[in-house]
Amino acid sequence: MMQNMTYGAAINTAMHMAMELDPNVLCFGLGVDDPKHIFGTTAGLQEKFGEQRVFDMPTSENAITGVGIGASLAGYRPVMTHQRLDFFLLAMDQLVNAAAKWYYMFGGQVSVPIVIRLIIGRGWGQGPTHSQNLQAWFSHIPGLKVVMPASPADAKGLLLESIFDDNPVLFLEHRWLHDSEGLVPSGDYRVPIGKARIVREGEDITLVSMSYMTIEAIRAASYLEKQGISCEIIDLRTVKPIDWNAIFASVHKTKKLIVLDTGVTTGSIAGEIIARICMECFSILTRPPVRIALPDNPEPMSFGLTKHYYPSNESIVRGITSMLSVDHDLSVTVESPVLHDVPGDWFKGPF
Amino acid sequence: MMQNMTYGAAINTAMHMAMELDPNVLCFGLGVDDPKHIFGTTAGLQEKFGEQRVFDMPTSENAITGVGIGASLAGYRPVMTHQRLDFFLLAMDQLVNAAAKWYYMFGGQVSVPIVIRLIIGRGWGQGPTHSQNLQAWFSHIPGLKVVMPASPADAKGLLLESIFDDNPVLFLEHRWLHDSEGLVPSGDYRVPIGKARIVREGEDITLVSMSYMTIEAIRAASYLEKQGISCEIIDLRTVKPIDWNAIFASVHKTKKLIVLDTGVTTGSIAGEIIARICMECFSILTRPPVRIALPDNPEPMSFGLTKHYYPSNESIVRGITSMLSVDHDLSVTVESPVLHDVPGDWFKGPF
Amino acid sequence: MRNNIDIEMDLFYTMLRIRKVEEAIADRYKEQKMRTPVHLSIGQESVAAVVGRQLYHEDYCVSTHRAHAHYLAKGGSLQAMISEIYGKVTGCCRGRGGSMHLIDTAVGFMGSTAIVGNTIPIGVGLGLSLKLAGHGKVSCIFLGDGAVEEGVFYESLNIAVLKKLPVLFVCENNRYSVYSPFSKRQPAERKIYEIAKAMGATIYHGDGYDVLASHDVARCAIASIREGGGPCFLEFETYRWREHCGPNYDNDLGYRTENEFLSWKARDPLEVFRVYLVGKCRVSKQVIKKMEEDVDQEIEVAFELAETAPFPKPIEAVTGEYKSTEANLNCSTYKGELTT
Amino acid sequence: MRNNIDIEMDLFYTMLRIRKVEEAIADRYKEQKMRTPVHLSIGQESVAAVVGRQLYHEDYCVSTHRAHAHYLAKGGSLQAMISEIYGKVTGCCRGRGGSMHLIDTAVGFMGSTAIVGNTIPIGVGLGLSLKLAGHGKVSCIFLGDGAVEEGVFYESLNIAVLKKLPVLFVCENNRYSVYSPFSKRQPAERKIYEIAKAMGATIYHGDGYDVLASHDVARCAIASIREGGGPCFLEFETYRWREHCGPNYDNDLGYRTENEFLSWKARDPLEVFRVYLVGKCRVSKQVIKKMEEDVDQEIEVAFELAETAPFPKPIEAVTGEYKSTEANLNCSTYKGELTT
Ligand SMILES: Cc1ncc(C[n+]2csc(CCOP(=O)(O)OP(=O)(O)O)c2C)c(N)n1
Ligand SMILES: Cc1ncc(C[n+]2csc(CCOP(=O)(O)OP(=O)(O)O)c2C)c(N)n1
Ligand SMILES: [Mg+2]
Ligand SMILES: [Mg+2]
Repeated sequence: MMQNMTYGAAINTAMHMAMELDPNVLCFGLGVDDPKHIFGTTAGLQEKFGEQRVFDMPTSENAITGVGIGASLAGYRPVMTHQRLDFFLLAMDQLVNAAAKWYYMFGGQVSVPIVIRLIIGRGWGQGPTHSQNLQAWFSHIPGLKVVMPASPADAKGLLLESIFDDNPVLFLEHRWLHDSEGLVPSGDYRVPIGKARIVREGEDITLVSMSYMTIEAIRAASYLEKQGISCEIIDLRTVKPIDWNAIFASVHKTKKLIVLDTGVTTGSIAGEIIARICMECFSILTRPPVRIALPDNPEPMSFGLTKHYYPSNESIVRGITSMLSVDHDLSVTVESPVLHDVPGDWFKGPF
Repeated sequence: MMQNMTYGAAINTAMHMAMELDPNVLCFGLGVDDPKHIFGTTAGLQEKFGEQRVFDMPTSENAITGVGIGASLAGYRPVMTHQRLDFFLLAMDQLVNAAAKWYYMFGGQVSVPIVIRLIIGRGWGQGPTHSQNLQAWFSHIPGLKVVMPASPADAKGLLLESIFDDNPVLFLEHRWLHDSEGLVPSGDYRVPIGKARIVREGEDITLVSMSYMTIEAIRAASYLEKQGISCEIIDLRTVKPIDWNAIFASVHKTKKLIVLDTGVTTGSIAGEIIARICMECFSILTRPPVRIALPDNPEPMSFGLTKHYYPSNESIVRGITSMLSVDHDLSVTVESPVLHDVPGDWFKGPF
Repeated sequence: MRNNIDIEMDLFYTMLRIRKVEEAIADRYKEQKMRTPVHLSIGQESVAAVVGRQLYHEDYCVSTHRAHAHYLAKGGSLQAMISEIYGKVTGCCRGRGGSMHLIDTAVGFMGSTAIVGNTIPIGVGLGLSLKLAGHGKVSCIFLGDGAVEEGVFYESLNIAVLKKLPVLFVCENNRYSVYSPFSKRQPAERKIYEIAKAMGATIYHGDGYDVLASHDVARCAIASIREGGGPCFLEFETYRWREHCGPNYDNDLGYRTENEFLSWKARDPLEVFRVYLVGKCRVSKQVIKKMEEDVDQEIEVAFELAETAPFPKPIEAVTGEYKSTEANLNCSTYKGELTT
Repeated sequence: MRNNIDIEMDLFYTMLRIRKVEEAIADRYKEQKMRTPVHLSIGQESVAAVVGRQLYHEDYCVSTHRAHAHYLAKGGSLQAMISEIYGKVTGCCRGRGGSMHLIDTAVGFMGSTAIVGNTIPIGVGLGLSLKLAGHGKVSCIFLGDGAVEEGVFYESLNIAVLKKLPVLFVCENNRYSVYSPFSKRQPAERKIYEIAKAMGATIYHGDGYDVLASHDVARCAIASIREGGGPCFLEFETYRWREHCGPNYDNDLGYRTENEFLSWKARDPLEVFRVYLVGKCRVSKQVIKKMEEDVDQEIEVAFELAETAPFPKPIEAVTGEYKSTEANLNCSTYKGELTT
């Protein structure tokens, strides 16, 4: 059975299900039990599972990560949340020196089955310290898994899978996705970590994307379809480990590759994908691959600057048409919100 | 005038020179004034410049980074040191959310001219929490510069340049380089940030390397020369921003590219270079590019494991000969220390 | 020592001005032209005012996400702040930072950032620079009760105490961190200032709603720092009236009671002080009315300028990450489509 | 309550065994077969012994770079530890961690790591798990005086106090962090335990070289934790005899005086306790001699096994970063040349 729900509600459903399935699942982090419930994602959990399993924490990002690791060594499966990825920079020692390495470094005896939910992307004029997309950092660290669902169904399926995975998993939610809607399978629905999703089959070009960029990719592809260009969209869903076979197969078909990333360009996962495709499918590509990511600049706050900072579906359209050396008819407009700095016209701030 | 000295002594010379040139240069960090002086690099500084400018600090990586930032906002030029990069993971908030962004985020009014010296690479059985090479992390952050000198001369010239650069610079020293020797120009010798060095000209293949991997590259190239293969070695010296023109030029000449990295493979700077070369010199390369970096695994401690974990000059030789599809005569041995886990036979541990 | 009328008028003016600025922001926020999160200081003006009164432009100050009051009390430019919130090129960060990132180096306000605890060690580093220069100046760090949960607070305090730095820590304990009451984050009975004392700082604490007493506390602390007495830690009880982030009231959410709010509001330092000035000090209502009008006028102008100022040029979205040096010419990080 | 002779013999045995193990490592280090940094506990055995004596295998323990003593006192396998230092597959981490990373889950020793302060919150998380399970068990965290400078210590202590977790913090104050004396890092007169007290922990402090008094302290603290009294913080004065890292003495370096060292050595708890046992308790010298021989024999065997054990297979250098699940099959991170 499928149900229409938001991405935020899908996360909430997955949390309820996981906590019901396994009494060792814990949920904690700043504000998980507050009236806003992390954009609704933790609503009802404390009422249902009690203060022992669902609880607020002091503003101590490093220690609470360590607390999660400790609890997980004792058999619990903590799901931690940070309202912005940027705050989690305080916990890199626990993440990298402990969580990521514990299993390997201690000879494979104990693992750290922890899920760390991080909100990435932009809200609304959040500026340089509230909108970073550092998935490339996490994917560079051996021992971590990193998932970046784009759809409500994947959010549910990947969260459940992440919680029951025996390794530390970074679960990255783009702030502009929480209110997006989609059909979500009911019950204990799981999406395997490490498997991409072909969102749309196509012949002319492969677009590899992740998280919110998948939304922009779909907008661009729908628009280009009307122009007679057929795009294949691969939504990575997991960015570490990456589903290379899915990308290889698509590139073999289309022979052209554009990779989209929500992070800044240099050192991006998009770059990693282009590197690996060039190394392994060297003679396949007929055009130089392209990546579309954020410029190598801190994220500005101003309405007047974000427009030029964030790539949009139009950037993707331009990237594709220029790779294919075709003109496109700009009179057919890409469907987007009226203002560039909100996910939808309903968004009124402040956060 | 040139003088023969070790990499560690070259750093020491640069520190003395910088502190003499500018009374605003400070030097602090754990152990800078202790009897070992950070592998000799800070020797004599406190005696000469006093406890006000050269001082030990508590084990508080995050705060001391912030202290450095604060002092730099007031016009000082702090040079901070961490005995291992791994410890500096505690300071990512200060580095990324403050140092890297301050200049941009505050409208270009105040910059953070701080140098952060980090020791990377392996000592001797240091294991997973004492040998990380996270240059890819730093190079992914807009606003940071990252230098990784391989030779004593570059260590001196780049340290001086870094100290007088108005931006935050990560200065990464590979532990296996401190005792290596070379000729170093005397006086106020500077090496520009962002300029690579052609260590060796060659025709058949371009090797792009950094830091300690340049030593292995030179060993491999010397060996292959005897086999009639001519390698061009580009030592990046700065890994952010990268000297793309130097790489482009070399690749246009040799049409073949291998990139070496001291970090783990996925998400490495080596990958970034391969991606960009493939995007911008797409039709130039005649063979799929290759990267030689560490496997996506935490660094093991055991003598029995490090041998198989770290790529060596032999891995490079194999990479080159297989790209060029030539056999090589293994009877001509590559010159290396007797045991694989030390930089030279003189190294006896413990650190 | 009796506070003289100039000081008192000055304190009143500062509080009044902050209040009116914040209320103007709240009122106009719904126009959706300030497209950035705002954390208002309404209810907390007095702490900023009494501390700011004791600081010179040569002293340094850093702050948090909730920085408007501190910025204004330290002498920061109102026009530059409002323009910043509007994202305009005339803003104090040229529109790059927004409400949570304020700076005015001309008056020693060296920056506020939106990461809890982030500016604490930076303030200590500014203090280190003052100690090296040695002129009796002070580096002032504003922080909330939540910031005390960040380890960097202790690391920073230890360094300040160890090196006897001229640093003033001002903790505004407004009992909440977002929607989390104190007792969910720290043992209910424990006192923050007792920890700071055990760490070796000179401490003072007091009711932030008692303006004159708070002012005495700030004066003593800052005087002792200037004389080389080392760091002081001040904790003031205070209260935020509006929602954590945004322009509205939010007592309906249920994380705190309307009664609690009303009990603080009843003691509104601004109104109490107004009554005190008019009554005890015989300041004429005219004088105060004039002051209010001037402030209103100033605010009107600031908003007017902010609204009419241009946004920064598009190129600023993709440049400016490095301070320009020759190395920059060499820099080939990705600059976006704008530059190509 | 008088300590009975069994307990005393046990404490002596534990101290003796740690001392002899550490000395054996020091003696053989020059053979260059233990190719990893070692931080020896010689001089600090008593703290590990008195705390370890009060812990069961069901209790948890975490530790630091200087973990040998804690590991052994908690019941960790000597053979697995020595093999680990030799980098052998029979090591407690299969040779992946080395001296600084020890684990023996069978006895509740959940890990030591080489990053100062790193295991402190992890120990608190283990404490949280015990509280959730609710059986009167304890999570013990060993830390040095240097670790108190890391912010995570305060964050962790706050959480332990706030949530009344069954956590024992054992701070071994050996006055040095590498070559930095206490007064370069923390105000000389300030007491670590006073800070812990202000943070809300129950505290005890004492002379780590007084074995019986220290044992009483550990017993009281752990009993109170088991009864639900919340976290305790113990600080023991102690002293490291050898260099910070490595097998040698290093008083010649000049960061501490030979006299300081000698004054501690003169009070060697092991020798004092031996005299006490033979004298006051009339334990025969034979019994002790036999004990020493047994320990020597055990150590001999442990080194013998370590030396003869194989290194892990090469493939282990490039695999094992994930706990294997189906997702792993899917995993295509770079596996090195060995797997291709
Ligand atoms: C490191 C970090 N963690 C979490 C947050 C989210 N956050 C924003 S403001 C805030 C409240 C901080 O409380 P306090 O320090 O008391 O300041 P107040 O808002 O009460 O002025 C929090 C937790 C953040 N900005 N930074
Ligand atoms: C985060 C971090 N910073 C610095 C170091 C370097 N370091 C290794 S041991 C040590 C000393 C710590 O002192 P203390 O906690 O007192 O332990 P002791 O060595 O005295 O047992 C330091 C600073 C480290 N390992 N980790
Ligand atoms: Mg607060
Ligand atoms: Mg110590």
